[in-house]
Amino acid sequence: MFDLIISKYNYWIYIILMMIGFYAMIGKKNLVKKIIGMNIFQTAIILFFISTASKKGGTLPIIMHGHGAHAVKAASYINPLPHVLMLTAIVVMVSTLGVALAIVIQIYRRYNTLEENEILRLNK
Amino acid sequence: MRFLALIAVIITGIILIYGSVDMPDWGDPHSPASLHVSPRYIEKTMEETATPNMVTSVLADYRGYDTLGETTVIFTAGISCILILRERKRRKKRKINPKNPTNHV
Amino acid sequence: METIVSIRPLLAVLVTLVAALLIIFTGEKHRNLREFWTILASLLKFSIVISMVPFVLDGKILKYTIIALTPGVSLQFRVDQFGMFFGVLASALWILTSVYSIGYVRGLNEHAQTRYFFNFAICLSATMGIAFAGNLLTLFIFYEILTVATYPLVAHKETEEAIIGGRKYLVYTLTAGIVILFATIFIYSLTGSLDFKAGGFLLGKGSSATLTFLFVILILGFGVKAALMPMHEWLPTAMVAPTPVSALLHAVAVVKAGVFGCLRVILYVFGPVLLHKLDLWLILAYFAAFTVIVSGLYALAQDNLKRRLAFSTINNLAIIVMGASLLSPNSITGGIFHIGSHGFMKITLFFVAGAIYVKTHKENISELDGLGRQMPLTFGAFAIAAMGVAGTPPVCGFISKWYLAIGALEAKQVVFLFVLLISALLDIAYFFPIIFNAFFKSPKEPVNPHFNEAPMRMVVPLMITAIISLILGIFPNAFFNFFNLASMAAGRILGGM
Amino acid sequence: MMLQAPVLIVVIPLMFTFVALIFGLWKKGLCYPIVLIALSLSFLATLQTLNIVITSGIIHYRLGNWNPPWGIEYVVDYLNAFVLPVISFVAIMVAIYSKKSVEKELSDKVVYFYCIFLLQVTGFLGITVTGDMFNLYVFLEIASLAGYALITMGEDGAPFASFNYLIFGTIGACFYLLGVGYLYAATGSLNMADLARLLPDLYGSKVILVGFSFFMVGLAIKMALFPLHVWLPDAYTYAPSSVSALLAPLMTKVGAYVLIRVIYTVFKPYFSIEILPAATILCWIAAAAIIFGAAMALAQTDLKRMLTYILVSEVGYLALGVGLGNRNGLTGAILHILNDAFMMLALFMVVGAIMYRHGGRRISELRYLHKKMPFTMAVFVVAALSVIGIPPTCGFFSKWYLILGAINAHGWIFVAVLLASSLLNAILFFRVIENIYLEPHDGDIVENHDMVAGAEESPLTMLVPILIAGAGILSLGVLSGKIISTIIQFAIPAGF
Repeated sequence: MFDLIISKYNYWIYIILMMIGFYAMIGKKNLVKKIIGMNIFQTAIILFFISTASKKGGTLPIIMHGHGAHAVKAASYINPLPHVLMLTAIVVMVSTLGVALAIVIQIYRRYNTLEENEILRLNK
Repeated sequence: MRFLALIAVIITGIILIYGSVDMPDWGDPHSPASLHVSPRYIEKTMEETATPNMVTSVLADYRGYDTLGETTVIFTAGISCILILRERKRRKKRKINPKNPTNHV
Repeated sequence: METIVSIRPLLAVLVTLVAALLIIFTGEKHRNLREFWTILASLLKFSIVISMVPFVLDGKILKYTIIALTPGVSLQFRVDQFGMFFGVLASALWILTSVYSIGYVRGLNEHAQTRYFFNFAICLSATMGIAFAGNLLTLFIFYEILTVATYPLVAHKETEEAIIGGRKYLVYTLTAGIVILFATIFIYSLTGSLDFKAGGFLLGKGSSATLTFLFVILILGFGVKAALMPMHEWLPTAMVAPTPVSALLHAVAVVKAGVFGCLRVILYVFGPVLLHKLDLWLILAYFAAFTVIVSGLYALAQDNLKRRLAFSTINNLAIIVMGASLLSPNSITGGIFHIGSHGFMKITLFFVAGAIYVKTHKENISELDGLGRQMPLTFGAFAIAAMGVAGTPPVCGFISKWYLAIGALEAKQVVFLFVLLISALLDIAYFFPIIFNAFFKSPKEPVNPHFNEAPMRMVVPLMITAIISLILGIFPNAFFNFFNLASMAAGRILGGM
Repeated sequence: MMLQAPVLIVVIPLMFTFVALIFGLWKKGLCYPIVLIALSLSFLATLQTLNIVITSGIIHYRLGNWNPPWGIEYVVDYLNAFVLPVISFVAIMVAIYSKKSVEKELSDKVVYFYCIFLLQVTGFLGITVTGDMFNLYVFLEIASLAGYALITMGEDGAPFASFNYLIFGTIGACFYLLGVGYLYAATGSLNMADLARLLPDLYGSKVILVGFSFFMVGLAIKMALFPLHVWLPDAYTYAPSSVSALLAPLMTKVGAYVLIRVIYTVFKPYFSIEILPAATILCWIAAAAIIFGAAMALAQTDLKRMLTYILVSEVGYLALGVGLGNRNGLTGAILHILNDAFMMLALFMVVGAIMYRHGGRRISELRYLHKKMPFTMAVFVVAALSVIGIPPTCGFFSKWYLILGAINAHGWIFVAVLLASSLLNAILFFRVIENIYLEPHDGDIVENHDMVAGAEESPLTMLVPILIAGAGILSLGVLSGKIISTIIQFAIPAGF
């Protein structure tokens, strides 16, 4: 059991982060807090992906000794694919953040508030 | 509402923890992700793409199409922000709350 | 059984559809042109239908497959004797109704006439589709089109009452449609086919509990439009529709489509053998007999002429179903023939009701005293048709009832002989006072004692239908071997036994 | 050129976005024709793709010429070859339709609107055509971002509705991404075909179970499956008319497509039917969605909002067909993707046209519209009959297969739900039709009737697509047998 907790600690961290973010997204009433929650959520996912890339004994996925010196072994470099995916995902997340903030600005222009309850009240 | 949110979050968390039990250990060099697909990127990157940085070679070559998508996402976001934020010059601002006509952002 | 591929049934359906489009694009501005399309389409349709009669009398079946709808089931027309019988009836009566309708709507200066004629044409298309449908799915498709196309006609007056009548009509018929749909899909999932076959195709295709269940829901489904009690409630309410609508749709197209569907189910889907095996035929016959008696009693209590006719319709439809469910050769013949004979007689009665309404704006039976002297032709026709409905020779109602009675004896079910007798007595009880009072009772308020008929466009059709009723009573085969079609259909069904 | 058809489907609208932007900034009026050209070309490409699939089987298009598990590939089989033309055709119709309403509702933002419009369509097409799980996520986000932006442009409540949609949509997308991550951690692959090959050995693994459930929840949010539909009614009600006409037919259908793809192609059918009770759960949720959607629609006085709830109910049909897990159910679901796209297209375009001419859209305010806009209203009636499921409209045939599938699966409750929903829809729509066509009058109001018929018919650019959609609803019904025998029966995933 203890082994389980230690050997997979990366997952526990990401799960806790994700829960925090997820709660903020659906539980908080302030729109900006929701957005912050969204970012935490997405960061958690990035963490998860990146952690699947790691290999004990692996180094950064950049070939250091130039080419042709010796055959490159897969085990000596960490997995580059999740990094690539997360580069894309980060961009997606930034874009989502941008659009979200733009919408929030628009909401603020109309309602002069960012509290969900008040907006719902004004919307009636 | 907050209570419901909390329950939803806890359920999600429990499911995730349940799933993580079968996950490969952290840094396990024999995890499926390290053995399938990715070795080629590492071992063949010089041969096939002549790029020592594997992240670059995957990003720009093996999965270059994703990167096109990625830039499109940014482009979409950019245009979206323009679309959303551009104010009509002569439009009357519709204020829901006329008592508090503070200047807007 | 020889089959011929022929596009004629499709044409018979399409001609009215095309007419409907022409009508709506001609619109209110060119009334005469619009009415011309109606008349032209009705004549064309009739001649197309008639052109198929010789083949059918030869014992051939005309088939036309349009497109496969689902594996094993196509949108398919298949003209057999039974379908032909219904087709001839509906297309023949449409011509007369068209003429009459034009007189009626112009006489009353109705609103939304284009919509009226448009929906009328769609209804006729659908009816023809029902008559010639080759399988249960095709039948259902046209059945639902008929349902929807009739709705604007029922609610045509757009009064509160008409809208409620329309709603009620929709609720009943759409629910029924859903029930039929379920049964159809169920049968399809059992057999992979839905093609009608004289004598039924379901024998041995499922457990008897399943088949019984299917039969019950199918009869309940089609029974709604056939106004079997207790699903009849919509019909009297729908009498708020303009009279030609009541005439054609509630004497011929809609309710007869329901009965036609019932008979298709009884005779072409389940078939006599299976129904004997499941012991369902007698139950259905009793069910129908119950409707026959009760609706007769109801009719007695009505003062509104059209409502009384509506209950009389319910009564006669149940007689048809009863005849078919007795499953003997003569009862089936009688039942099928009664679809036709009742059609001619009942449309006469509705035409009369409409003519009276257009001329005098009277709808209630108590107001009709003495009107016979003013409108002798109209009431003469009414008398003929009413006598026919009661089963008096020499009107055609007698023929069908005669065969029904013989059929009841053949099936060794004397009870139904008495049911027929009681119903005939009830018919007399609710029709005779009308005729008597119209001719012989002095009116409460003075009416014009001189000859003062409704417009000729209305009187001529009702005279014609009355005369046809008479002729068919004396020479049942006078038109296109009308009677032979019915008896051949019965023979074909029981031949499969 | 023709061999490149699969990628052209996506790349054409994408590249034309830049063209539209540049030329649009120069001359505003050029945007509209450019969009039309782009979508027409893309539509031709989808047709060509469908043609290739029918004549020579599944297309594997390797982007950058890298072999599948390493590079990204487009895989076009019968299923997405069938969905692609639907998407681009609907997009063309909405593009034609949008001219007047965009000029009216978003007069100074036409250029940006059309750019986002094209990107939105690009997103949908990209989701549908790809054979790579992560690539699907990227295009899903393109579509979602464009959707958020488009919805924000609507009426007063739109920004807030759009924000809610953004939060929900992001949760959905993140869950999907988590699902991808779990599958990746367990298998090391992102390619659908590769995953389908690797996964069966791992079906016992908890990672796979969790990954699968995250896919399901994420997609349920994206396709607005009850009870995760909460974002939909507000968002689609307040959105500009041409936006709801684009999103309502497509977003949910694309979601349904991905659902079928994930649970029956990436995972083998027996995984969600036998190993997990996922299909059964989906059925029950779908049944609840059908009833709930229709019931909520009954409570609405606003026509557009009523339609959004009907959309929720239609999503239930799609999910039910998927969940039934037999050939007939899936046939129904796949056919319904096409049929419902047309029905929703017609209905939302009609509502948009009503708003364009009439201003309001409360059901009680629609009297005499059949005089003013006879053709638009005729199409409305046709679409309504189709939603109810009256033959020979196309809605009847999807219902036919769904009921058949439910009978095959002995799901009598689902049969009852499907039948009952027909009745509920009938009540819903005939209430509206009654309001439009039938006015209780006692003679004195008759004078109103002499208003010139068709005087306020929708403008031609709106009317043509509306009429095409209406004609489509009628003809697709009759042609459904043909469509099934040539395409859909091959589109059903292997294993049924």
